[in-house]
Amino acid sequence: MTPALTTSADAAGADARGAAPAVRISHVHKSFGRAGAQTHVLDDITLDVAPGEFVTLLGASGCGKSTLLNLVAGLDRPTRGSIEVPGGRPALMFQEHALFPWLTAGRNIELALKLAGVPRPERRAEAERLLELVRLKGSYGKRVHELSGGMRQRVAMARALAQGSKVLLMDEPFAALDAITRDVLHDEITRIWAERQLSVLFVTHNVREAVRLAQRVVLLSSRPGRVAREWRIDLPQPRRIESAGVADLSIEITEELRGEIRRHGQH
Amino acid sequence: MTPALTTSADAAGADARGAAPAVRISHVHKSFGRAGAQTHVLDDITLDVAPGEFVTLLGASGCGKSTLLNLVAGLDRPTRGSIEVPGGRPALMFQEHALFPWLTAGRNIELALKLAGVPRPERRAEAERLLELVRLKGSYGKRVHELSGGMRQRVAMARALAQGSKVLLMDEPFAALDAITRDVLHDEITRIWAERQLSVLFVTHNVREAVRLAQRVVLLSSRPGRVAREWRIDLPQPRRIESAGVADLSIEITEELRGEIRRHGQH
Amino acid sequence: GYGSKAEGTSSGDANSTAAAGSSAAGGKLSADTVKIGYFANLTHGTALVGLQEGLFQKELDGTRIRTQVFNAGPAEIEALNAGSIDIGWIGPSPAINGYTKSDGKSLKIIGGSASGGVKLVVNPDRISSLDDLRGKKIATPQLGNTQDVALLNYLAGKGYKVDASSGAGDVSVVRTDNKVTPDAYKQGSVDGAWVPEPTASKLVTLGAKVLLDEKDVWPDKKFVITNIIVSQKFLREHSDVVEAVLRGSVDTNAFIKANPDKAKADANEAIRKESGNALEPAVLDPAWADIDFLDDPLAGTLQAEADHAVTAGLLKLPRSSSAGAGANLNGIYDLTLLNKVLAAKGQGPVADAGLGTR
Amino acid sequence: MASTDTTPFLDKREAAADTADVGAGLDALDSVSAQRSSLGEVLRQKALPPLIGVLVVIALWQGAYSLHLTSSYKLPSPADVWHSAQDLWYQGTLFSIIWTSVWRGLSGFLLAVVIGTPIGLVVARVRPVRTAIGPVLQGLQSLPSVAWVPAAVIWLGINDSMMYAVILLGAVPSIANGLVAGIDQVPPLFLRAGRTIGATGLAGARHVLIPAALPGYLAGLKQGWAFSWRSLMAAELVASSPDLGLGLGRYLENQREFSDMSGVLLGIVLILFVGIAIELLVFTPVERRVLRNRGLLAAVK
Amino acid sequence: MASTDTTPFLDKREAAADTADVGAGLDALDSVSAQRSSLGEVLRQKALPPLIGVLVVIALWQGAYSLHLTSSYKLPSPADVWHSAQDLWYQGTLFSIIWTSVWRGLSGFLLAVVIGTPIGLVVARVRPVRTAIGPVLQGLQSLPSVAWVPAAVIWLGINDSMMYAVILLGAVPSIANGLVAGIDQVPPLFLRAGRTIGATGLAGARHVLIPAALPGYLAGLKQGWAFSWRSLMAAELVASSPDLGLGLGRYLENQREFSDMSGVLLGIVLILFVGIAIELLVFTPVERRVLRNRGLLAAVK
Ligand SMILES: Nc1ncnc2c1ncn2[C@@H]1O[C@H](COP(=O)(O)OP(=O)(O)OP(=O)(O)O)[C@@H](O)[C@H]1O
Ligand SMILES: Nc1ncnc2c1ncn2[C@@H]1O[C@H](COP(=O)(O)OP(=O)(O)OP(=O)(O)O)[C@@H](O)[C@H]1O
Ligand SMILES: [Mg+2]
Ligand SMILES: [Mg+2]
Repeated sequence: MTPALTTSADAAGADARGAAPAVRISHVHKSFGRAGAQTHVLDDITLDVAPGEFVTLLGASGCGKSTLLNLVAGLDRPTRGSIEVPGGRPALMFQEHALFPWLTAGRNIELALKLAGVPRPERRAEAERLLELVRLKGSYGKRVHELSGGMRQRVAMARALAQGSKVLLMDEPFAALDAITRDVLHDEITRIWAERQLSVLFVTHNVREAVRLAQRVVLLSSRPGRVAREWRIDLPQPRRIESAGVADLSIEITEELRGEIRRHGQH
Repeated sequence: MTPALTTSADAAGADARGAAPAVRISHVHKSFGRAGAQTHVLDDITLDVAPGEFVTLLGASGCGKSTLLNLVAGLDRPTRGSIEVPGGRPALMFQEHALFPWLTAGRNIELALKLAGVPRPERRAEAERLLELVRLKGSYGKRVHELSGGMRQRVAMARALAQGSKVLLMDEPFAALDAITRDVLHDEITRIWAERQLSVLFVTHNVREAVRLAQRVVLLSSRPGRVAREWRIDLPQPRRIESAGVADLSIEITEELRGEIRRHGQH
Repeated sequence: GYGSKAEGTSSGDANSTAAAGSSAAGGKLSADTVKIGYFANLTHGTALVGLQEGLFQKELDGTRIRTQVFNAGPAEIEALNAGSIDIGWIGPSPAINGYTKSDGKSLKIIGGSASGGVKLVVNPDRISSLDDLRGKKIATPQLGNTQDVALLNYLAGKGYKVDASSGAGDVSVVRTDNKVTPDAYKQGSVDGAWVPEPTASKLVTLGAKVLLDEKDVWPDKKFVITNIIVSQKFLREHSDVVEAVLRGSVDTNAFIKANPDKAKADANEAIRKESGNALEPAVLDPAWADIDFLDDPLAGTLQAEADHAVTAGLLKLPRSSSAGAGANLNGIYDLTLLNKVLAAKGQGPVADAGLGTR
Repeated sequence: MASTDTTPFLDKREAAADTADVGAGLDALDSVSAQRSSLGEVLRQKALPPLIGVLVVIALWQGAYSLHLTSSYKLPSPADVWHSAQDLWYQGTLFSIIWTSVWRGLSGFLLAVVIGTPIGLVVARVRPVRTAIGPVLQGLQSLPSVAWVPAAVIWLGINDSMMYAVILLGAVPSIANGLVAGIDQVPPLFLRAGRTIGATGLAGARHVLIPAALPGYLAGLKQGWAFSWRSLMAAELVASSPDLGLGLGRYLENQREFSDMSGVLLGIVLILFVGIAIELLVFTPVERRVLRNRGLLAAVK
Repeated sequence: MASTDTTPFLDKREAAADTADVGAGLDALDSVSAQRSSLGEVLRQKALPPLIGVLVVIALWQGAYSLHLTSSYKLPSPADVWHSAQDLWYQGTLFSIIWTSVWRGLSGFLLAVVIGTPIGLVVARVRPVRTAIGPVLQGLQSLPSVAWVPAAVIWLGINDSMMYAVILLGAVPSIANGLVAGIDQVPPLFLRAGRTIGATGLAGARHVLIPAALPGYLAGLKQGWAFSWRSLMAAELVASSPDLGLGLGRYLENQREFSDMSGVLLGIVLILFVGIAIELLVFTPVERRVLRNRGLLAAVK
């Protein structure tokens, strides 16, 4: 165990000891639709993210992960329960890239920088730096429709990072990336997380990715979404996605996920 | 080796022996942008898909996979070279779901059925069947914005299947799915492919998925995209994504991909 | 080249401004400017000729004239109510409406300007005599305007039944804008028209025939077609200016009588300046000849017209004065200034038919 | 920190960031994701605001009148206008006046839709046609209807076909332009998706192009209705004939001719009333359905 | 099978599937993804079609005239109209007539944009305001400008402010409605993305809402311009005064009064010409830029 890991593992238990968590989700329910035909999507979710903690969310397709992230970002209100983000507006990277098509890749990032209060002269350089970080050096002037799917995801990630927020919510950020690019970005995100002491809530379908990155993996069940199980990952960072430790835990979690899905029936 | 595999392996070599391939891509070049500032995306791609063959395309993010699929689907014209699809309009499943937001999930599928000439009375039942196939029984009446990311992908897949085309082009169809759902759909797509004798050109970033599904894996290099290497997969179907055979070949291919990316430099 | 046929000193307003500048040294009346409204139309000949000849400016001395040209009575009344004009030449119908609808507060008729100039012209192929009107379509300029009321009254006198508000009946009364009437006539949508000049003469050039001159249905062959009105506020505050304008008007009418051809040319020139086109002689000559320019407002005919309108149900009495029968136009005239001017010229006074200032 | 959601935190920061009140107001309303509500609630939310709007206008008007801001013949009181309306009511002409115009306007509008839609489709999708007649369409749109009236009368006479010609010349370009604008905004992804599933040619127009362009097309239709209605008013001003009946535009002009300001105001109010009624009865429901079905209504809430 | 692309295959099937020729035409044009082209090419593609359009219209017109389809006072020849234009040219009033109207129209339009934009923003985003005045805006839009003229004249007199009042009453609702329609079509994802990066309140309007709604807003602006121009023409009809100058609407009306058909046609042609010139010089380039930047132009090609 590295010292860093110990610290954040402590932080993860912070709420029990009274320190303020970075994100506090308590007894959150969420349903959609009108009174008669409601879909209950989230059911009594209670989950804290400690300051500086990296939490990954796993769950079957349609179990409510994106919904939960939207709630935390304040884009929607829980039907019941409360969500607190004391550190201010979290940065959210959407599952769909959500880049503004009327701006170039670089300008999308600069807009986030501007709204985060970065003074004008620094913005351009900072945007270029962020683009290089996501391996898109030279794509500053490209329009959104000129980018490939994976490139859009990476620009969106750069934009999320540009906000300089302490809390980072990411919804399947690496789904459209090839293995190699993804590995590189895993390293980058781990580095940035440690450097900036970010609190991260990260949704993915890739169980190995979840284990590779997280200090804690949370598995949601489906219909309605509940916290099914949590794992604290004590493997030392930097980890490798192919390493045996990651693989073993991944198999365990996948089994659990399979069990969850089986339990909740098909549709 | 199963008999089916042998057949399609034969078919894969069909062009050499004069039989018509399902898709013939010969010496295709594609560049974007105006005369001065062109980006060369594809460079002299030659690739055939034999009737009944399942080919997966791998390559770094932004290497031109989606561009190639668009060309085959006839949505864009190659700058040079020719593409032939003698069997008629291929079904294309886009990287972005591309469902029509003014129709429900079920109606999206029914529209494809209608345009494929399925008579009205059968459409509804057929649409329900396809939805069940992608594990979305009961989502017939949902609007696109009411579906989760993974659900949209699955509806889009159902829509592509509804076209009843002999040639199926799929662009990262399972990127937003959890491991378990994806495994189920792997089985389904393999079954349908065998049943309907489809010719499939399938883009993915998941190397294991590529090996799990394909008879042939094609690796594209980046900038410009060229066919870097091909693998014929002779493992018997049905395969399991966790199986050792798949894992071994995946590691080999990943290494090659890594090499490709290294060779072509960063941006 | 561009502008090679532009006029030397350009338009009349520039003229009048220049004139005002040069005579600014002279004695001034109580107002710096007087805003005069009229139509670029032959029935407003007094205003056209008087302005063209500078006869108003002469009387007004240092007071500047600003002109405003309208093409419809209601707009002119609205402008008068808004204070955009002070004095205007206008037909009897809008004057009556403006007066009654404001409960007698907005305007006064201070003089007459023209009589006559209205004819019933018809398509000779379809109507050959006054007895052929049944079932035909006759155009008038506007529901409830002077010509419309006159036609309805005439038809009623001949025993035809026509519903005044819709125009349906033994004779169809089609209300069309004067500008469109020739088009409608050419197209065959109307068989005749009871219209003022120059539309009547215009229709004649298109092959129509004059069936009746409205003069013939009036005693003395006279009826008012144009009045001079003033906003009551302006009349109160600047009666000297109003008087000067009236002097100009009387002079102009005298000038027209003395030099009919010069006056006709002046009027046509004024129309050309205002709208860019002059009337062709075929329209101008008969039209001009049919209009009498006189100072007498022919108050009796105004009352008669109003009564016809009330009979036809096209004029309602203002709510406040709906006491008696007949149109109550009491106080619409204020002819004191006109009579003063006429007296100064040694002419007899004109009558207000009992409709003078109370 | 016992808030039930995150908004308070956000709001504080936002308010600090840009102090404009309007902004804050806009924003506060952004974040409300209203729940579906009961009938009483719906009535209160939908019927009350317009009613209040109307009452406020009438109150201001009455106030201006009572304070004698100007003479009563320039600004009659609401009661005067009401009396004018009563007169029409007792004469039994109120509905026939409204109906004459509404019927003509609506049928002209529908005709314009039938003609304008294919024109819009072709202009939007066929490049040479677009360069050739796109600007002409826009030019036609900015040509006042009255300009057509003499030509229409000469060619068609004073009758209903003249009125329809003027309506069509006003509304068709507007509807076509609206459709063009709507189509221009369709994400190409939908068109490509349509083509791959075989929606090409007319099937493509029907199943993909028009539904995808629907929100913009609807906006065009609304403007087209406005143009139809306005053109009709212009046409009615020019001529009235027993065959044509008395419409609203004619009524307004007659009142104007009589310098009857309360009649003029009644005419304005009636025309406004018809415009608003058509909006509320025809366009608003269609629009809400279209937007809700596409999940775009969130933006309005 | 030596084709350079897949289109021939597809076309055959499509043609079989729906036999409509228009459809096939639409479709064939769908699939052409034109390459950027040289200046000569551009001129040929952009300048030629409108020119041909104009020439065809003139040829038809001359043909109708020469065949004596109708009497020449109903339909003057193009040459007659040309002579009228020459008259204006030699009198040196041509440009001043056009300029008087264009200047007034443009400045009124800009004012309308400045006023209409915030109204549109608020109506689109604030629910109660929308229910309260949304329908009123639409109603106002369908109120013919001429209806305002009496009121505007009485309140403001005959001067430029009356003209501007009439223009604003015509154009502001149209622009506001265009913006509302544009905003309604903005995918909520963009708004949410904007909010998460901190673009809320006015910053949100400026950086997200307006740019996202731009294509629809532009369509609204085009319609707003049409309304401005038409309202101006209506206002010019009412009265002329040396202070107001002679504008196109007035010119047209004067020609009408004289039943001078070639003058009327010249007026129509000039008004059309201005409409088209504004479209080509102002809106088309802006629109193309906006669409191209968003990758929407593919739809047009
Ligand atoms: N606006 C909405 N209206 C109705 N139902 C909705 C809405 N948004 C989401 N849902 C439903 O909520 C459930 C959860 O959706 P969500 O997008 O949160 O899933 P997810 O866990 O992110 O799935 P995925 O991994 O596929 O992205 C789904 O069943 C979806 O149908
Ligand atoms: N319309 C366009 N204009 C300019 N460049 C384009 C356009 N479309 C694609 N490109 C460029 O072509 C390259 C290949 O894009 P493509 O979408 O085919 O990649 P991809 O292999 O599908 O990547 P990913 O796996 O990230 O989806 C990218 O560099 C992209 O920037
Ligand atoms: Mg999701
Ligand atoms: Mg791609």
